[in-house]
Amino acid sequence: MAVEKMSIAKALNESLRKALEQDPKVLIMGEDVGKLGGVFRITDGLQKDFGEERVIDTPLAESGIVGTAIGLALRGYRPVVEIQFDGFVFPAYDQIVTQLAKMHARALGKVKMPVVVRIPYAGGIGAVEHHSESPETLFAHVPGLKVVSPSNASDAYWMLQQAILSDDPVIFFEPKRRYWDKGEVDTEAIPGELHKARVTREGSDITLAAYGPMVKVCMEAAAAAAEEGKSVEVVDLRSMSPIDFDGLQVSVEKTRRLVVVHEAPVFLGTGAEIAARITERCFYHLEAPVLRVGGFHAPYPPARLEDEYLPGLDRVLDAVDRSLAY
Amino acid sequence: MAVEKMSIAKALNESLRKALEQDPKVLIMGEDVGKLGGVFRITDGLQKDFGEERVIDTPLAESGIVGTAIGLALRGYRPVVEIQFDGFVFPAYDQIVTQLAKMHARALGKVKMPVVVRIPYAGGIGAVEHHSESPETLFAHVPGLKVVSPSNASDAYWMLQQAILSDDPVIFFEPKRRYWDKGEVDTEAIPGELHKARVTREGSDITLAAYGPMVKVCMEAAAAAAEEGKSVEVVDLRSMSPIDFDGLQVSVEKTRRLVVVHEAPVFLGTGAEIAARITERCFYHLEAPVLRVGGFHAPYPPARLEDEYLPGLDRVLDAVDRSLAY
Amino acid sequence: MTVESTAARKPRRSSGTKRAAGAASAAKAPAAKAAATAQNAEPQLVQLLTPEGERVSAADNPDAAEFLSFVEDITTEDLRGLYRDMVLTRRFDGEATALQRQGELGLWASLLGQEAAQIGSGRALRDDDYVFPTYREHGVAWCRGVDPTNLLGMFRGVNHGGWDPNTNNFHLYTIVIGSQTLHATGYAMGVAKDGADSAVIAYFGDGASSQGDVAEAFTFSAVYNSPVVFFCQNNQWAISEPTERQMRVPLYQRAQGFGFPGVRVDGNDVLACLAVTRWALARARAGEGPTLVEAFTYRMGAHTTSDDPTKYRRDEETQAWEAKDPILRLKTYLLASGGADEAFFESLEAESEALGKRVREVVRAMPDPDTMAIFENVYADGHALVDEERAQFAAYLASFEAEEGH
Amino acid sequence: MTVESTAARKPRRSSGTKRAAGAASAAKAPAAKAAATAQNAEPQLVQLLTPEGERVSAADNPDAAEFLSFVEDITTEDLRGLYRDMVLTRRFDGEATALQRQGELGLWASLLGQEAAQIGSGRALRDDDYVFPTYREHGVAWCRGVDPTNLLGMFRGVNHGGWDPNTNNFHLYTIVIGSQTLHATGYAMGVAKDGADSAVIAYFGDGASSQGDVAEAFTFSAVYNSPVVFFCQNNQWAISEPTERQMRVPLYQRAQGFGFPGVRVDGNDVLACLAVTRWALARARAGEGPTLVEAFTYRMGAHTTSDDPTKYRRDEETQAWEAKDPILRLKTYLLASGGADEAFFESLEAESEALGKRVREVVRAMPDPDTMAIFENVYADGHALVDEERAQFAAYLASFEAEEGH
Ligand SMILES: Cc1ncc(C[n+]2csc(CCOP(=O)(O)OP(=O)(O)O)c2C)c(N)n1
Ligand SMILES: Cc1ncc(C[n+]2csc(CCOP(=O)(O)OP(=O)(O)O)c2C)c(N)n1
Ligand SMILES: [Mg+2]
Ligand SMILES: [Mg+2]
Repeated sequence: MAVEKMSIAKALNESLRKALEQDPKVLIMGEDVGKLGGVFRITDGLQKDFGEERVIDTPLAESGIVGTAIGLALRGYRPVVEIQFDGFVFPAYDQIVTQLAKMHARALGKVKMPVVVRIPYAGGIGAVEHHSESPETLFAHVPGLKVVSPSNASDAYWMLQQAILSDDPVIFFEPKRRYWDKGEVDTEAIPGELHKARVTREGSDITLAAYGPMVKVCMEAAAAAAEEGKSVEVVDLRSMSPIDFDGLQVSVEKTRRLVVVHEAPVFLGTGAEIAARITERCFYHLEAPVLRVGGFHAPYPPARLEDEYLPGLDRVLDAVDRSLAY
Repeated sequence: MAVEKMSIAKALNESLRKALEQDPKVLIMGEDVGKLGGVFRITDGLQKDFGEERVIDTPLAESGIVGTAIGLALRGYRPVVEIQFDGFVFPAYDQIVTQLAKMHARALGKVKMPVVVRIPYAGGIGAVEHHSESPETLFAHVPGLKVVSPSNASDAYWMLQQAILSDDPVIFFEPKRRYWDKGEVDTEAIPGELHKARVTREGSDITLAAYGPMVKVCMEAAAAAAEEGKSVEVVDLRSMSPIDFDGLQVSVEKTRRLVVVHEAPVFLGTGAEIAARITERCFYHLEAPVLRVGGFHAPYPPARLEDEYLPGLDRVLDAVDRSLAY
Repeated sequence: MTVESTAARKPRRSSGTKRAAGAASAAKAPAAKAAATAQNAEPQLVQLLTPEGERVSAADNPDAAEFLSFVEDITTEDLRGLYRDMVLTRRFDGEATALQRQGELGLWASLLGQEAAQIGSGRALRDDDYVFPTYREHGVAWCRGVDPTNLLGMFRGVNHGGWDPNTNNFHLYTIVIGSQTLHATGYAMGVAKDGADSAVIAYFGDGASSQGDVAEAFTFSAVYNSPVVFFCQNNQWAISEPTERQMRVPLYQRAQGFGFPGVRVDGNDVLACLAVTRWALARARAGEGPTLVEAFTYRMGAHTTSDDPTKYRRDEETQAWEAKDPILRLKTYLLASGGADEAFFESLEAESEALGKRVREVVRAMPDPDTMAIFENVYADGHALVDEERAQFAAYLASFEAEEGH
Repeated sequence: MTVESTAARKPRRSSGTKRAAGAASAAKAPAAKAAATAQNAEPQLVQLLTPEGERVSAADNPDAAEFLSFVEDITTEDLRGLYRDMVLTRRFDGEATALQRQGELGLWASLLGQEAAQIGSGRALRDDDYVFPTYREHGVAWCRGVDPTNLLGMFRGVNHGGWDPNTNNFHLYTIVIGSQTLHATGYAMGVAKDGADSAVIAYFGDGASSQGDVAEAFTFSAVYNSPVVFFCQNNQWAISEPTERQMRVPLYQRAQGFGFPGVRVDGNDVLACLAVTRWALARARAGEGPTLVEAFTYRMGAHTTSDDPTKYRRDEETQAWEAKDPILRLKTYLLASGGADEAFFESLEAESEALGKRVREVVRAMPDPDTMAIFENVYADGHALVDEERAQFAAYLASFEAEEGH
């Protein structure tokens, strides 16, 4: 295969398969990743083909999963860890923040931590509590971690490849409600840089910046705005640590207006940093304050309310209008 | 006693004593809080006077400490938990984020979570790894938690009283390097609101906003700037969740410039949210972008480097100058 | 049916001989036995009613004998009551599964096969005891008097927990695996502080046993000698993972290493579950601290309605467990012993039907919450940011109404 | 001294009979014994050298007999070597304490009293084994060949870990209690995957035993049957908290509930620590999985130089443990048995002096790191934000130089 249309889920599966094939040190670890292939089937078939020594069903203990992955990395392995849902990463938080993120620095560079932590995240699937959260701030704020999130199948495939190849720990957020969205994947293309943003739609009046599940919403909003004669540029940030401020700055200097969209709560969401830094970089260019659309300062609500809670087309367009009104 | 000069450490000790006296449901829990009185002696003498049933040395397990505190709160107690150092709160992070923060909402208001988590935080004491961190973003971003930090003895005394009286979980960050700073405490005064900012020095050219250990640095910077003829207003935010944006806005609308100072890394530090929101609120008032002075995107360095790492007088004054240069 | 009378709340430990009704004075003996049991590599299973529906006598099984005293008071009427509980619980559970298929619920976690473990333990409790469930304790909720339709709110997606925990001393369902064992321990610490003689029970699964929180709960409860029963339903599976992925030796043995007894009970034997839980609760009340009960049972259905167990387990295994069905064996016994007649079963069937109907009706009528509920109960004492966002969002929503009004 | 020869790395498990040098074929027997031991409430202490300096024979103590075979090969010269290790370690430790008082170190965590536990276990290791220490394993570091002055960097505040872990297979000190037990388990999983017959040892304290991470390490290593030895130095205190705040029964018993053996050894008996660790390592190499060793010892000094133990413990307790001093008892034995003469002790004293002098000199000459080191090694592959901040900070610093240059 070279170019093939596939879902994000399938692209991730293929990417893991390729990594397992190419490097015997790559391991998959997590709850139910074996026979079941993970609750989202991202690891489907991998244990069958690569065996229990490489695709490892772990005890139900996230701290244990990440803690042993660190040990395996110290032994020269490259573990790709699956956390079953966003809300279940917290038992592993201590190992991630105090150990995984700091080991390389603590060792003055003498050891590397090539560990990928895959987390299906964000909402929109009608799930019960703890299954719809967007905790990216809680990782992006932590020095030593890298944080990324693909929005489409091609990025899913390539960004996961790059994350696994990285010698740094990467928190890999997968937009679970987009798992079944399809797109073309060129498995022989030379990918762009992992931490660079990409303009996914050009425009001149205002920039929308998003990542993961919200890119699609922003693209739809841009299309809707176009019908009203507004030219909206959409930037897929792709990486939340580092954030490609250079790339974003180019867009904002052109459009002079920016709205950042994410599912995570606005308060101290990644949009806060983007607003602060872009304002500093583009102070004399901005016609309006950077606006943010995101979750409220409230626990992710029960499923029947999530459509209202989640930033949707209307809320994004409302922010576009408010920005343009300045 | 009514007005007395005491250290922040003593004020916290007195405040805990008063809470234990006034409400038999108040409990103190933590590692070494009993006979030792805590590694910083904040609970000194309390077990002796209130017994082992009220001042409880716990097993060495932070998740267990917070998890059992939640259970005690469900039984009607008001636990005040001590985490020994900032860097050791992470094993408890899951219980704090998924349980403590959400229990009230999960129960549709039927249960309350009057738990205070005291954390000696931030640097400047020449300590080894994990003993100097400022993780406030990781709590302030989480809906359901309240986050505060006193900067002086009077606030230490009263804010802790108010935190213990609150029916919500409060993360109470204590500026450990200021523990021995003295100030007057009026134990009979009627305190201001817990989550309101306070102008600690009036000025007209620029506002410095800080909390906890950085208020003192900002006050010194303001004094130094005054000698150069610059009139600096200092706002002690006191609360990181919620942040008193109304209060801060008043100051910024007057001075038209703002620099936020904290020890935590700048990237997604509380300054990011403050910059984003104040810019939105004061877009037409600001003469300069909101600037931020804080930690770097790097693990807290070894002690011999902390003086360079920590925002000090010079770095604050540099930011003041940069802001005024716009 | 009152398997256990609700004793008034009395100061705890004021008398070492105080015992709950029905809890004979043998609390010490089984503890010793349990410890002895825990030392064998081959697990001993406390069983009082065989899969064939025969009651085990002291002569048959000296191990069981020690626990028999805890169900001496159980009358035939009580047995019919336990049977009824199991049947209605299963019916409710089946109804919920059906409602999920019909799109009325987003998800359901079935207890199919675990009725005896839940009803047996649930009926051992006094009203003043406190329960910390996982997300699967529908049978225990039933015993506590929680209206079963209240359980459905979170699975429908209208709330995260639809009952007041303090009304029935039944805490909200906890989804983060293992967390509630610490809450139970803390609650039990509070019970002890209050000098009450209530006990606390924490439910958890075989998978949960791997979580650090559960070990910490064992440590805290052991160190503070807290009146808590750790009740593990070992249903053999944690989603797709068999118990061998969680442990190398039977779980009940773990307790001993923390300094308290552990017992393995036939989790499909409602009588044995009742007896063993009563014993464990009696220990708690008597100030003897925590106990671990491992109810050896089986998850007959999928993990949840989202799960497909054919991916990871063999039909034969499930079929083998069908022969150990908890309801069937009690029915066999009741029929053989003349403890119940056809009329009983028929009227129970009618009661089941009525319950099913009510559940359907209540669920279908369950309204979606008001949008602004997003902002409710985030804080008890309010929060400026929530107020600000609530007002902004209300204004935003109103702007559409205004437009539509045009 | 080579207590244990360094075997070449060989594929693991290729032969069930493969044993490390000095590890007799009795690996199985003590395991059974340990399990049996674990069942007694009264802990059995494996002791091969009494506090009075007498060697325990198989006749004296059948329990100890099983472990004696693991030190059959130990010569008098080896014993002198162990003695030397302990003396030099103590001297280094004392020197570090003094340096802290002089302001050269910010903090020091003394191992005083724990020399036998550390040297005994440390000398049981092969070069290809891997060690995961806490922050107090200065004696183990010594055995691994880590230059002791390297340990001082983090306590002086010039780094967070001053050695390359892979040079001596000695991981960095870990301060967050219990975390390293999981790293050790993961590392051991990797060793097994590689088919190597190396083993891994994880050190931790009595306080650490309460952390969930340690329980998870037990679970993972049991489930994957990983070649890891959990070596707990139970020094009776976790800062101010006695072991009763952490556990209700002796810790070594905990292992059994996770499905592997646990043994309590006299932690002040270097020979017993050597034997028991060798036994546990042999189990690991033979594919028998994890073992818990509880070395029963005592923290003679303060928790760290910041601590004041008079606030919480009685002098009498400390004095009682002085009588069990690990160094003294070996000296008594060496003297009584003619294993060492005055010349040996004198030359060792001179060696100690030299070590102390070198440590002082190296520490005092230890330079502060360059300011820009703040930005080094945050990432292996770089990070745009770090680059940006580094450049900004450099420019900021340069602005002063520019001004000063004026
Ligand atoms: C901390 C955490 N990790 C993962 C999950 C996802 N999850 C939900 S149920 C489950 C299996 C639980 O197994 P067990 O404890 O045996 O209980 P059972 O479902 O069999 O009743 C898992 C992995 C979770 N809810 N919480
Ligand atoms: C997670 C965590 N919590 C708290 C601390 C603070 N602390 C450092 S050492 C210590 C006591 C450790 O006791 P133990 O495990 O017995 O080891 P010892 O110091 O006796 O060698 C504590 C509480 C820490 N380092 N990490
Ligand atoms: Mg299960
Ligand atoms: Mg200790």
